[in-house]
Amino acid sequence: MIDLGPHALFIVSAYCGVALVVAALIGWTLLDARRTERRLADLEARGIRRRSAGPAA
Amino acid sequence: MSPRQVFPALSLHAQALQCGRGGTVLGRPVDLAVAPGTALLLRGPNGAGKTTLLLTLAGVVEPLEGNFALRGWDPDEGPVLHFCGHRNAVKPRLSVRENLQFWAQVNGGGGLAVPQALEQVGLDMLANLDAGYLSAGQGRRLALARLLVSPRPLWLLDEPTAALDRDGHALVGRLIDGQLDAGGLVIAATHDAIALAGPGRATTLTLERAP
Amino acid sequence: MSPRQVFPALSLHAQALQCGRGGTVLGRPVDLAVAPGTALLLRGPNGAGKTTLLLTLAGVVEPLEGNFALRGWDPDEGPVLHFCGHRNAVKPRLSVRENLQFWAQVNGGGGLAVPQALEQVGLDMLANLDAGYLSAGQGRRLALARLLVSPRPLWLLDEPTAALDRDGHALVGRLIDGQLDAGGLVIAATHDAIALAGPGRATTLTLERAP
Amino acid sequence: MSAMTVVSAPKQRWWNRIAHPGQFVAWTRPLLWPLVLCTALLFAVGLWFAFFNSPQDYQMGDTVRIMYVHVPTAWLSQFVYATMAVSALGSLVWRHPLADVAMKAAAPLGASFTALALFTGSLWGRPTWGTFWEWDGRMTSTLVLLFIYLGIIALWRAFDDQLRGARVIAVFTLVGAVNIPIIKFSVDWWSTLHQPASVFRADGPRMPGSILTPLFVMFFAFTFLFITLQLKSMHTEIKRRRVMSLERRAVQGAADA
Amino acid sequence: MNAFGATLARDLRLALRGGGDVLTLVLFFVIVGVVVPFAVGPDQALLARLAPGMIWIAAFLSMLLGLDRLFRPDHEDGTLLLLRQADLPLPAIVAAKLVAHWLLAALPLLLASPLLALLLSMDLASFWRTLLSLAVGTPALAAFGAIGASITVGIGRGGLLAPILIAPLSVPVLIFGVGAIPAGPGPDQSGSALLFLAAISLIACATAPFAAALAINAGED
Amino acid sequence: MNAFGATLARDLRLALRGGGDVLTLVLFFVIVGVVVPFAVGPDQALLARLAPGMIWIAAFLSMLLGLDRLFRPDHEDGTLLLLRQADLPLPAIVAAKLVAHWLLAALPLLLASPLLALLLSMDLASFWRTLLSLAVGTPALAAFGAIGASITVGIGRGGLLAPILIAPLSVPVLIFGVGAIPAGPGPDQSGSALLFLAAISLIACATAPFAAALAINAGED
Ligand code: HEM
Ligand SMILES: Nc1ncnc2c1ncn2[C@@H]1O[C@H](COP(=O)(O)OP(=O)(O)OP(=O)(O)O)[C@@H](O)[C@H]1O
Ligand SMILES: Nc1ncnc2c1ncn2[C@@H]1O[C@H](COP(=O)(O)OP(=O)(O)OP(=O)(O)O)[C@@H](O)[C@H]1O
Ligand SMILES: [Mg+2]
Ligand SMILES: [Mg+2]
Repeated sequence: MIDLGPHALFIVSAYCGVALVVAALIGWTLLDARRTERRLADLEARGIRRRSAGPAA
Repeated sequence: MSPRQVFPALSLHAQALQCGRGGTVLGRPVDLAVAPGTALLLRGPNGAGKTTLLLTLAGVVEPLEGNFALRGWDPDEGPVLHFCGHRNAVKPRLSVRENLQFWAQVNGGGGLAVPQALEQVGLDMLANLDAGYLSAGQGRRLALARLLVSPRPLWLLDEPTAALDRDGHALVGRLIDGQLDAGGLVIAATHDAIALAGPGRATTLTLERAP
Repeated sequence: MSPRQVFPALSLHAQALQCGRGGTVLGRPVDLAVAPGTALLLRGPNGAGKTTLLLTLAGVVEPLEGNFALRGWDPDEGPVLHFCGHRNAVKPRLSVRENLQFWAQVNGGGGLAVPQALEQVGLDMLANLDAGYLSAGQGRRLALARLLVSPRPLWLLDEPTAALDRDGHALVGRLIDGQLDAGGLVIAATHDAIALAGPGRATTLTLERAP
Repeated sequence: MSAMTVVSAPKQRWWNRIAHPGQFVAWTRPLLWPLVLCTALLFAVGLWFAFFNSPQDYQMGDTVRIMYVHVPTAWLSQFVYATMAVSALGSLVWRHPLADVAMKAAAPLGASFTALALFTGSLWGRPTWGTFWEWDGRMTSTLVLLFIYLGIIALWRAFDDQLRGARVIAVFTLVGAVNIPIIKFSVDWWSTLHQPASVFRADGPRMPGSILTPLFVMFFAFTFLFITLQLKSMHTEIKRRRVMSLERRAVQGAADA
Repeated sequence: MNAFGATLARDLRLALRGGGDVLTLVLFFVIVGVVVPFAVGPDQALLARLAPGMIWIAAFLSMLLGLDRLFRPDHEDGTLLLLRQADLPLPAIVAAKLVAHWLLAALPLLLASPLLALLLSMDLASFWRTLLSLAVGTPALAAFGAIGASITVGIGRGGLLAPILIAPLSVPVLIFGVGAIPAGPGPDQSGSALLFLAAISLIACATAPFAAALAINAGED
Repeated sequence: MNAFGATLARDLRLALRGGGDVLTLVLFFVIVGVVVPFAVGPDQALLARLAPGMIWIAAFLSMLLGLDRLFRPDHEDGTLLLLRQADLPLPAIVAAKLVAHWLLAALPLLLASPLLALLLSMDLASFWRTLLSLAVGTPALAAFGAIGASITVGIGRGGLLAPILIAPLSVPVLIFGVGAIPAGPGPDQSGSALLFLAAISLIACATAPFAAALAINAGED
């Protein structure tokens, strides 16, 4: 790693903060996707379909 | 009352109109055809979607599927309908007369004068009372008076007889008869019997709860 | 349902009770005597003072003249009555179940459990729905469910059948019958017919508008 | 038939079939992995440049390296809003469900990037200007932008009928879009009035290439990150709507049973 | 009287009969003037320098306070639903309500501002200037407020949301409003600020009724 | 859960539902802090000096904003009428609502105040002092607000009375609240101001539920 000079703390915390937020953003996006997919699968497993998909109600 | 044609011949048609709230489908699709001078009574259990159907016809709620059209009315002529819902739109702090006057001005008037309309619904003695003091039935009567001060061809009434006494039930019958005589259309959701002048004036549509 | 005495024998008596609003006298003075296990139905035209009489009995409006008393109830035992008025006291944003649960906790519970009460009034399927979405009749049913979760000897009902469908009318009859069976008292203002189990269970008092 | 108005449920027209939510998910799903790879690659290259292959600034020293995260996030904070505004237009004029979805998915992303721009900016400000926060025009207007984003997010959460909500929020987004330039302008004008414009600013064009390269790479990296996340969130949102309507049907189905 | 006038008259009448609302706003406005000297200390010169800003803040916040009353009562008792079927197009009705809102929420502040100026030891010249800038700028605040109120009216849980949405959008009004009051030495740009303020007010008032009507039609039921 | 807890929980739940309102309250408070520099100008020293007053005004305003929701919605949908027949005496229910009001309208402000302190360049010492004075003083504001709200509801159309009654009570709270924050040079009387503030809060919170219940019971329905 190169020497970041006297303000290393600021630089490192800036990059760390960005990394943290980006990671949280990605994590949240994936988590949300996973959760929604699970709920969808759950519902379909229970035999609930959309009108057009299922036999006429 | 003898029939007198006042409104242009107007009819309401709906094909496979599916109503719903917030994406929730309510009941089955309905087909409607309401001819000039006739009434349609909506019936059905609580939560069947009567209010929702009326709101859809009023253009407030979007239909989920299907469509409806009002034949014989040019949108440029101005608003075509009166909606009379569960909420009376009566302002406390204004007197009964001021309330009605406001609606006469905002809806364009052209019908009965305010004092006459109040007399019709039996509120003439209370014209100067603060409308916030009205009893439930009196508030309803004031809401009905609004229909009289500005004539419009289509009335959408949601439980017009709610909170009314026996006399009030007869009043609603008379008001609807008057509107039909003038060639107007009435669509009313109701749990009570509404007695109209002729037997063939009204058809009934019973909504069911979702299948 | 077989009669089973649950409440202490309680009766309501009023002598020359003159009700009024804001100093305005409404109708004539009334004398009341409601025995345990019986209902009193208030009838009369809009604005006759039915709601005012109920509010007077609930202790909210002060009588102008005369007095009334509840015999057989010690005020220290806590509140004696349920009031069910024109307004449903249903909170949007809380689910149907949460609404009822709140009232069970605040009024002390001791009656039906919340799910059972909801089933009684036909709302069990909507328990998780935001109560703000209820239709007019469904909201009324929720208000009636409140009477079931905390038993109280005296019910003051103001147009309990308002906005209810045919099924709902029967429900109100059943609820009142249950309360009378338990030895309670019911005073209900209504414009509709209410069918009770026995013919002698209810007396009717017709209020007139002020002369 | 003389005059009549037909009110009907919104129809899917032929030309927006590829933008039909279901179709959209189907044809954009294969794009996701390439986008992820692209983003990762760009970040790797960009970070390498940023730390190992770029010089110190003659005036700011190593703190110039903050720029490689600051400027891209600041740019995205505005770009995302523009995306939202275009979607809002689509949602109001064409009533397209996909526009609603895009609008909703972008809001939290935009808010995050704006927060990051503020965060990195104030960390940069401390060594260069000596304070974390200065009521400077750019900083201030970015802060205001953050509040607008948060307001939009709060609105989305407050509406539970998402269809109804979408059009209302679209109105607000567009009002905001018109207003943001005014805010920017007014804030610039305001701070120059009260305090001398003495703060140092590196002008883009005058930057040496050795700084520009990592800046551009990082810039594309963040933009691709946004596109990837936006696409994924849109897929999720489309699925969520399906879930919600199915759940409602489930409740109704139970009601008959 | 036509529909526009009727709506305007009704809103005014309702507010004046209820009484409290107008007074609350004025009281809040004046309270700001009472509290600030305590925070700043008895330094008259400083107070006078702060005064324009404080008056604008007070006006800004008071107008946020009254926002919820613009459409919500009408929504809750069903009036708004019927107004959508009125003879007059909804934007015109919104415009009438906007005028009423200004008369009820801003005009009293203008009338009360001499009191505030006194409390904050303002001199006469800058008081007049403040009054002018308030008169020119408050319509924009009212217009933005109407947009915020219309957006939140359909939300059952929306009460506090409108101020949040509107406050960031109103920042330029505040900046130009304060800028339109000449502040001591230095080059005087207050004239151009006043012009900008007037432009914002004009544009906001011209478009707000349409935006608000759009939001009401889309969100209310 | 008993009736007190149920009422408290219900009020909190109603306010927090959907998640939007926590964010909303905090945002509102912060926005007030953000808006002040626009009015006053970006002079850090001046801002720091104004900060305590501004924070108190922001707190007062937020609490005023929430006041209308204390009893009015319950009154309008008939809940308040039924609460008068509850198992719990009305003053206890009012007390529960008062606690909920403080938790919803004041606590978020305490939590958000560091942000505001940062934006207004406050130093650490006076920030702590501000936090303390807010914590001690806001209960009094909530209590006086509850009295005012109950009177408004009880009288029905008597909105006029509430602000008149509340203003003379709340202004001292604001003044002592600001006074409890040591302000630069001069003799420091902040200690005694804090004591006064605590005394006002105690008395107000002890009596407000009874006064408010009385006012509600006096209302006809
Ligand atoms: C919280 C503080 C700050 C905020 C909110 C902020 C915000 C912004 C914004 C909105 C842009 C424009 C991006 C674009 O559209 O291209 C920008 C660019 C830039 N900022 Fe910042 N900034 C902050 C602090 C700083 C500091 C402390 C410095 C350096 C000393 C700095 C240096 C730059 C540079 C070099 C650019 C790109 C060149 C240009 O567009 O002029 N910023 N910043
Ligand atoms: N946002 C929503 N999500 C889910 N269900 C909803 C929503 N809004 C309303 N509903 C449901 O839709 C139905 C509304 O029906 P509507 O008000 O049209 O009934 P109605 O026939 O008028 O009944 P009533 O006779 O009681 O007035 C109710 O069952 C209600 O629970
Ligand atoms: N403050 C007041 N001053 C004068 N009259 C009043 C006041 N408050 C109510 N009233 C009148 O008192 C009567 C109230 O009657 P109440 O509400 O008890 O009627 P009701 O029998 O319940 O009627 P409904 O069947 O319509 O519900 C109405 O005629 C109303 O106009
Ligand atoms: Mg209905
Ligand atoms: Mg009644």
